[in-house]
Amino acid sequence: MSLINSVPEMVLTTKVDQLLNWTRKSSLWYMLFGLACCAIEMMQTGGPRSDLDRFGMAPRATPRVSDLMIVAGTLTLKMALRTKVLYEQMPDPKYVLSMGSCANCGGLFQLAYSVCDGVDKIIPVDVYVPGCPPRPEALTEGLLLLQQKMMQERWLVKAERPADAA
Amino acid sequence: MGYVGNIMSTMTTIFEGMAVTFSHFFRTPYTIQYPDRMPVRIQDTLPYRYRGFLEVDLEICTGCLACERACPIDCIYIEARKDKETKQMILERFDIDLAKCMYCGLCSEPCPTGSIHHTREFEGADFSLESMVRRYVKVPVPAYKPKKAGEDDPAIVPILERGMRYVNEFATADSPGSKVVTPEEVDA
Amino acid sequence: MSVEVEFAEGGEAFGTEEMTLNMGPQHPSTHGVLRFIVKADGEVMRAAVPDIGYLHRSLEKIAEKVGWHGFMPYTDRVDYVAAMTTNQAWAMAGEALGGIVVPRRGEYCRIIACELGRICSHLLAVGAMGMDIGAITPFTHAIRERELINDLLEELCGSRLTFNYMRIGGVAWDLPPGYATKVRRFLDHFEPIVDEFDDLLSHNKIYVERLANVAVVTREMAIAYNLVGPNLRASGVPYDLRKNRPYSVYSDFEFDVPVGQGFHGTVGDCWDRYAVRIEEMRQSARILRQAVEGLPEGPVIAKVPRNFKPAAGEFHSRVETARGDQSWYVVSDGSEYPYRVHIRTGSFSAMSIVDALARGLMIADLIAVIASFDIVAPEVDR
Amino acid sequence: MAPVGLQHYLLVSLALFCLGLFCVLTRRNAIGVLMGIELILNAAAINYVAVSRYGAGSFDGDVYAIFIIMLAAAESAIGLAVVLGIYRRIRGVDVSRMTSLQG
Amino acid sequence: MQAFLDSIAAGMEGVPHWLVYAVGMIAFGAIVVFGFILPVAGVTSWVERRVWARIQSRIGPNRVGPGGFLQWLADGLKNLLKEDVIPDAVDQPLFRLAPYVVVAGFVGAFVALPFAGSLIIADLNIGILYVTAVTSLVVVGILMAGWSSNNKWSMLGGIRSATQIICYEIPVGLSIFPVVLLSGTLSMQGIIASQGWAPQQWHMFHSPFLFAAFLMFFVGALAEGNRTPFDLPEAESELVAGFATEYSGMRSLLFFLAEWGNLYVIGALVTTLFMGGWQVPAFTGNTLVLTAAQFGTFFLKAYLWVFVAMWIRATLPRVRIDQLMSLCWKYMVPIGLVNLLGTAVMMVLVPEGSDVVRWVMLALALFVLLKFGLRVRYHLRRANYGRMGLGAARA
Amino acid sequence: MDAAATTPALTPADAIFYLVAAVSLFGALGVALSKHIIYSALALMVSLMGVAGMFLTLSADFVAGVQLLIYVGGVLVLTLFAVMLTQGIQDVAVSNRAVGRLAGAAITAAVFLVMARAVTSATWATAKEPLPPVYSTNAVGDLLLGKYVLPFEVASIVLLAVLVGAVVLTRKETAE
Amino acid sequence: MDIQAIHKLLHDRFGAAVGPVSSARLFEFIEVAPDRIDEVCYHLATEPALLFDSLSNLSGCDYPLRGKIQMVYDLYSYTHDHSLVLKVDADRANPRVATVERVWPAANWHEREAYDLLGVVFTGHSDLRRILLPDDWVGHPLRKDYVEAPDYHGISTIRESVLNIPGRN
Amino acid sequence: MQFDYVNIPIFLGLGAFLCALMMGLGALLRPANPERAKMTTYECGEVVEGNSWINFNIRFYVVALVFVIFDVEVAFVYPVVAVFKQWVADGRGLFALTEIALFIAILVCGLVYVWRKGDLQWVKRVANGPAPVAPPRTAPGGRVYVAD
Ligand code: SF4
Ligand code: SF4
Ligand code: SF4
Repeated sequence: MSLINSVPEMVLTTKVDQLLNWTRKSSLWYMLFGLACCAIEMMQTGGPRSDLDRFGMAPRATPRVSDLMIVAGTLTLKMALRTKVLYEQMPDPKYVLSMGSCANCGGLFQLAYSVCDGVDKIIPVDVYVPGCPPRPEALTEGLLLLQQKMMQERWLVKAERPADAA
Repeated sequence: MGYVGNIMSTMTTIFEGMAVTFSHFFRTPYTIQYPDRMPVRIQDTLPYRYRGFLEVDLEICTGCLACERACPIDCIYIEARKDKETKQMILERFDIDLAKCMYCGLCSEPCPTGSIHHTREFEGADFSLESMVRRYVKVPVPAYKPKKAGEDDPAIVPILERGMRYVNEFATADSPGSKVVTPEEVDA
Repeated sequence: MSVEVEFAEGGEAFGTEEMTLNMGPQHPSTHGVLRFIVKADGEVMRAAVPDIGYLHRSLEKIAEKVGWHGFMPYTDRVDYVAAMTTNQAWAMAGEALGGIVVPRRGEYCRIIACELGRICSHLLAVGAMGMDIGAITPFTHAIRERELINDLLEELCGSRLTFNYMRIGGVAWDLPPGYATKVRRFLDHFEPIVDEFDDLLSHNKIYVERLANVAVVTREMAIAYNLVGPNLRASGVPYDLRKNRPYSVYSDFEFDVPVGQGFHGTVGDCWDRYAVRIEEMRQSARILRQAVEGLPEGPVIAKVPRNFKPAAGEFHSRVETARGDQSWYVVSDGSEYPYRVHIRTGSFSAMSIVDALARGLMIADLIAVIASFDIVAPEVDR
Repeated sequence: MAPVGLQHYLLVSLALFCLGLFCVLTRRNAIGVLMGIELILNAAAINYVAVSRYGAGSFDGDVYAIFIIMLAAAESAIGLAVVLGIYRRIRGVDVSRMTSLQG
Repeated sequence: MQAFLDSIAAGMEGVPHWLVYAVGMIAFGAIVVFGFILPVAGVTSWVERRVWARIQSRIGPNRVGPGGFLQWLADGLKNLLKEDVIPDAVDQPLFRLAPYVVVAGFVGAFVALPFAGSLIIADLNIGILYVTAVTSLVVVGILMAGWSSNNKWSMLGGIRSATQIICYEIPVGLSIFPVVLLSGTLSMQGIIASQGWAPQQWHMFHSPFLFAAFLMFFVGALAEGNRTPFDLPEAESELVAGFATEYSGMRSLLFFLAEWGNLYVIGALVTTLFMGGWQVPAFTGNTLVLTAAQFGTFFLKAYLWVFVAMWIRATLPRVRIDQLMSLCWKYMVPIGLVNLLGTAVMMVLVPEGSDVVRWVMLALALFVLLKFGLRVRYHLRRANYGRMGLGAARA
Repeated sequence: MDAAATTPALTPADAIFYLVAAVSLFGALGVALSKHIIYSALALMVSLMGVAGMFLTLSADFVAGVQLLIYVGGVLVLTLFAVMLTQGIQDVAVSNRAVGRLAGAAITAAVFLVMARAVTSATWATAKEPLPPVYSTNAVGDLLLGKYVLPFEVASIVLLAVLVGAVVLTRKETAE
Repeated sequence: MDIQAIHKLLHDRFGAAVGPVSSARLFEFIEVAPDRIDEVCYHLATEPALLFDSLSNLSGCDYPLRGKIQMVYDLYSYTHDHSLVLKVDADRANPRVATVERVWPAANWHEREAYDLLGVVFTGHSDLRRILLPDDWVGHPLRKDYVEAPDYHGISTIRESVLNIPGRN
Repeated sequence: MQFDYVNIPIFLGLGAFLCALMMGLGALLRPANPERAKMTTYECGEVVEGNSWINFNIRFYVVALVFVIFDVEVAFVYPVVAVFKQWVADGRGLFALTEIALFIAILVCGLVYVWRKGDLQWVKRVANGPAPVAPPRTAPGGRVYVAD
């Protein structure tokens, strides 16, 4: 018995939705999913200089407890299949942030025979962050953008999740 | 190391380590509170050579396609045609795919006027890839033609100066190494 | 089956079944996307078979498509932890084939950049090692210091990670004003930090217990498996390209080649590999100081045509990267595209030894072994 | 209903004992049997304590109970060791094949 | 608390006493569980992240609520809203049941934990024995979780964790004995009462044996709580998330709740056994003020150890399982036995304990603290990146 | 709580007794009947805690504590280890089980009836009221050091024997 | 010991299997017959005077015009601090080279890589599987005539440029 | 006294209730769309090989065994140490001390025994063992050609 998307639009429900979104966005746990060079920048983003922990974003080891998959790096065809599995093992609501040219569209490795150009071929992507690699601040900006997006979502109210790319 | 020796060394080394970590409570945290809680915009703290997003000053683009050729992965696309009567280069398209670009700077190196150059801008996250294609030519514009006597158009001069300064940053075989301050010199 | 009895008391005899664990490709510990198929009996590993190629980006093929200058940015991605040295390897190949002489100042710029990169890489290595052993703080401290180096390199070449700083014939940018002073200031700050690392982590009893005498690589084994760089030196072989066959201008500089002493255990154990890296950071600092002191004047890049066509020929270009002797086999057919590029990296050979080492160790040790070899996925897969 | 007295305790412990017995009789695998035995021992312990409370009014029962618990622990330790040993040999714990204990 | 309820019951005519008692007990219990355990566990998680952050020269959660204080609330709610994945391969009933057992086990410990002189749910005669016994529920829960997940990481993690907890029950028990010897009772309040408010009256400083026992107890308790350097079950670098690997959303958070709450239990036990508990000098006759003061004292003392646990976790690497075992059996158990006998002998020789020893011990402790301070100063002097500050290389 | 205060119908103390008795019997039933060995192990836990409760109602709190400590914390965990570490230990296909369920039930029922008869008919020295709640730990301690000092020491020897024996058993298995 | 001397030693021992010392402009090398390479390497590795104890690089290169796939062995001796380059020409249609895995364990993975990317079969190799590419991959990418498969497990390997450039890549 | 102990079940109950409450609240608000893929077992993105309910290494069990024995010992010592103070006060401390000492001594024998026999060792060889060596050079010959 769940209230999701089953309550008529009301001031109250809107408020509740905002609360839910607020909690979701304020504790965004991302899965450790460094693939290539961008992974280094992802680490540095978690590191002291630009500290993701400030926003309550913490790295998690397993997909089971993570809300966000930061695809940081080159997605080879060999890896792509695993990536799909991992994404599917994340519990809803889940988001994907594509970091760096490789993850966006293959970038400089579009010339390669073994690289899956673009993670969006495998799984729905919520936010793209350009750069090669995006510097930590750029990644932070992308995450903040994702937070904005999350704030738009409706849960209780009868409405489609904008995030429902799947 | 004996039984007691083990215990002692464990104690002492852990003691030392704890001292190190504890001392960090008295050191200022290293975090830059991007984006909102910063004294200055981070872009302004970046070095001049920082290879952020590409930018093109159409005013001084000669349409020589050197950049397009230099790019290893074809993420620049330029359409320029020669106007029959005016013998004038017309730039009709100048697109750069920032989602594909690898920010290597190979394109801005050969640019004669420094029209195409890296900015210190890096905030471009978005929900779609299409929005990351920068299309600089809105309406076809005539390409820039360098003048023998040097530039005089007051509207162009500052842009060209900026461009040339950017180009001059790149080291060339004949650029003297004396640009560098010698070790003895203290930096300002 | 004698092995079982030798390893785990009462493995086979007690009808213990082996448990097949997939460590990776997505696994917090494995640096990048490595995968180990671990056959474990309880906590003890019977085998840990590496399965690589999850980051195979076909760089060698791309080189044949993008041309001599165009491949330079790709070399950054071969070893993204310390990209400068890979830049240099490629540049040296081009110069050797094209018969180009790099100006002296250019060489100095390269060395400054490379040694900064080396420190950068070793920092990550030791930090990650602490992380894998369970100490979370050293890693972040290492990251913190990396940030400073990143700033330096960023100012030098405009990028934090994928530098694309070098060009065939020299470097793309001269040192910016006041750089020497900044480097010196950084070193003054950095060298004590290394000592702090020692106090915080290196000699910590638990840490030592975890690493000393674990996964000992004898001199012979290291050579047979062609381990290179710090991993080789940790096994007591004082071989460093910068000393033994000096390229660039390394012959100008005073520095020692640290080798494994077996300080806490046996020569060639994990702790030695760690300690060698710590010491190498100090040595790099020494080199840097000398380099910024004796910086010659003059141009930093030689004249190289934009469409560069070296004469046909082959060359083995070898540089000492942070992960050791990296050997590039480059074939030119006189066209503006390289005919063939093959990269043999340190991580590749290090990875191939893991299986032989892991038998009989515990699962926790596997992590230590990977970390101690400082394996970086793209170097293995390329 | 009469206030709870000694008999209630005895009945409960008896019930426990019987359930344990049932276990021992019908369980197919030795570990189940061991559990049954533990139930029985518990019943005994309850008896001791109850009797010494209501009867002698002393604490000797507690001591006995503790000794019983001690014995139960020992018994299960040894028992399990044996069971494991056998299982590892004949891939299955089954009292009806205990004969393989000799040999 | 009984007295309090007695008075109420006496006041209420007509209402059967047992009803009053039942309601009263449940009410008190609810207050403790929801008014104390939940917030403390939650806030602990936030404090922990802040402490780590500072040690790692970061800032830590500071955006959610004032100074990030509400971070724990956000985390909790978020996990409440997470989908609850129960994989196909698992053994459903056990998988669902495991968190309940673990949380129940750890909440149960609070029955015997004192908060202040007159604030304790129930001063059980076997208080300390009970607390050590009830943790075994946690073991069972963890085993259930690890086994039922039918995942190799969970299995390894569960078994590791269980082995570790049970093994360290022995040293912990052994290091409790000297205290029991001194106070001649198992009841928490009794133990506290047998010490004084002044440091030299604490059991900790009674004799070298007691001090060793104190260290051992703390270490052992860390191991029982699966804390660094003994956090093998959640060794992220080896076993992905230990026995909780397959647990998602709220269920996994419940395990963490138990872990964080457990920290406080550890602190409270150390305080009770070795640091004079809630004892304060009777500076006022007002019972209310006095109780408040006692509560404050106890909480601060307990939280000091929570802090130390976080600090240790940020400092130390993780031991290997065989080292864990040999540490337990080859170092702590023998030393524990020696402590026990030594204390007993000392009691036979000097039944009242000697003040000289107490003062010497106290002095030694202070000296170690001083030394520590000097080392900290040394490290600060030697390398302080604060001098480099932002963009040192940018200048 | 004194029984006088409330109606003779069911004093709280009695209620508690029935409760714990129910719990322990329920658990025991689970042990006897549940299919999977792990479930019976957990049922055993419930039952053991119920028994501990009964010890409490008998104001033998120390015994209850020990019950919790050793049984739940020790024996049960040991059993769980054995079951979890050796899979398939419970589902062994054997034809001839010791006794059929029905037979077993019959025998048990018979035993129960006979003994229950005995219990109920016999007159027990229930004249004495249960002792006032006292501090049972110390009492037990005194007994162990005084009256039962010999068994106390013997116990340690037994433990020693068990330890060595069990370890040797397991090692014998491993050695072969 | 310089390459001439080494060549002499080898030639005396293996005769025709060892070609002359030829030059690749920047270094000189000795050519060896593909089916004798293992013996030659074994000799090089064990002969006290030579003692090439490490195989520092093993590369391969495809020459479709010459119909050859060339393996390049870069040897180094830590004991004598001298190095040597051997080359082996394998027939492109059916490239078979004897394995040197039992001489230098390091060769194991190098040969697997060469097999994976170039399709050179190393006879006698203990487990000759693909190493970098997934096992179900088709073709050997580093061959000059390799054509990319349009898709892999339903993932298309082509991505049209967002620049929708008419008539270009 | 029973009053005190009644709190224990109440607290256990409350603990369980806490979980139930959380899960219940969650059930109202959380999305639930189970897909087959989501319900697969996590193994670093790989397809799971084999069941994890297998015959585990006995080593863990042996440790648990030793534990149980010492657990019993602890249980025995508790009451004795509890009264020790009293006995000392009554001047019978020496006797009690001897008893305890004897009890412990006997068990220490057990500890020493298992220690010496290496049952507390986790594995016989984890470190300090002979370092692994590279496979010996074998002269070529006896060619095995792989089929293609
Ligand atoms: S986007 Fe650039 S930096 Fe990131 S992984 Fe790809 S190549 Fe590396
Ligand atoms: S920066 Fe590099 S990739 Fe980007 S457009 Fe310029 S040349 Fe192309
Ligand atoms: S940007 Fe520069 S290089 Fe590109 S076309 Fe214009 S002038 Fe030529």
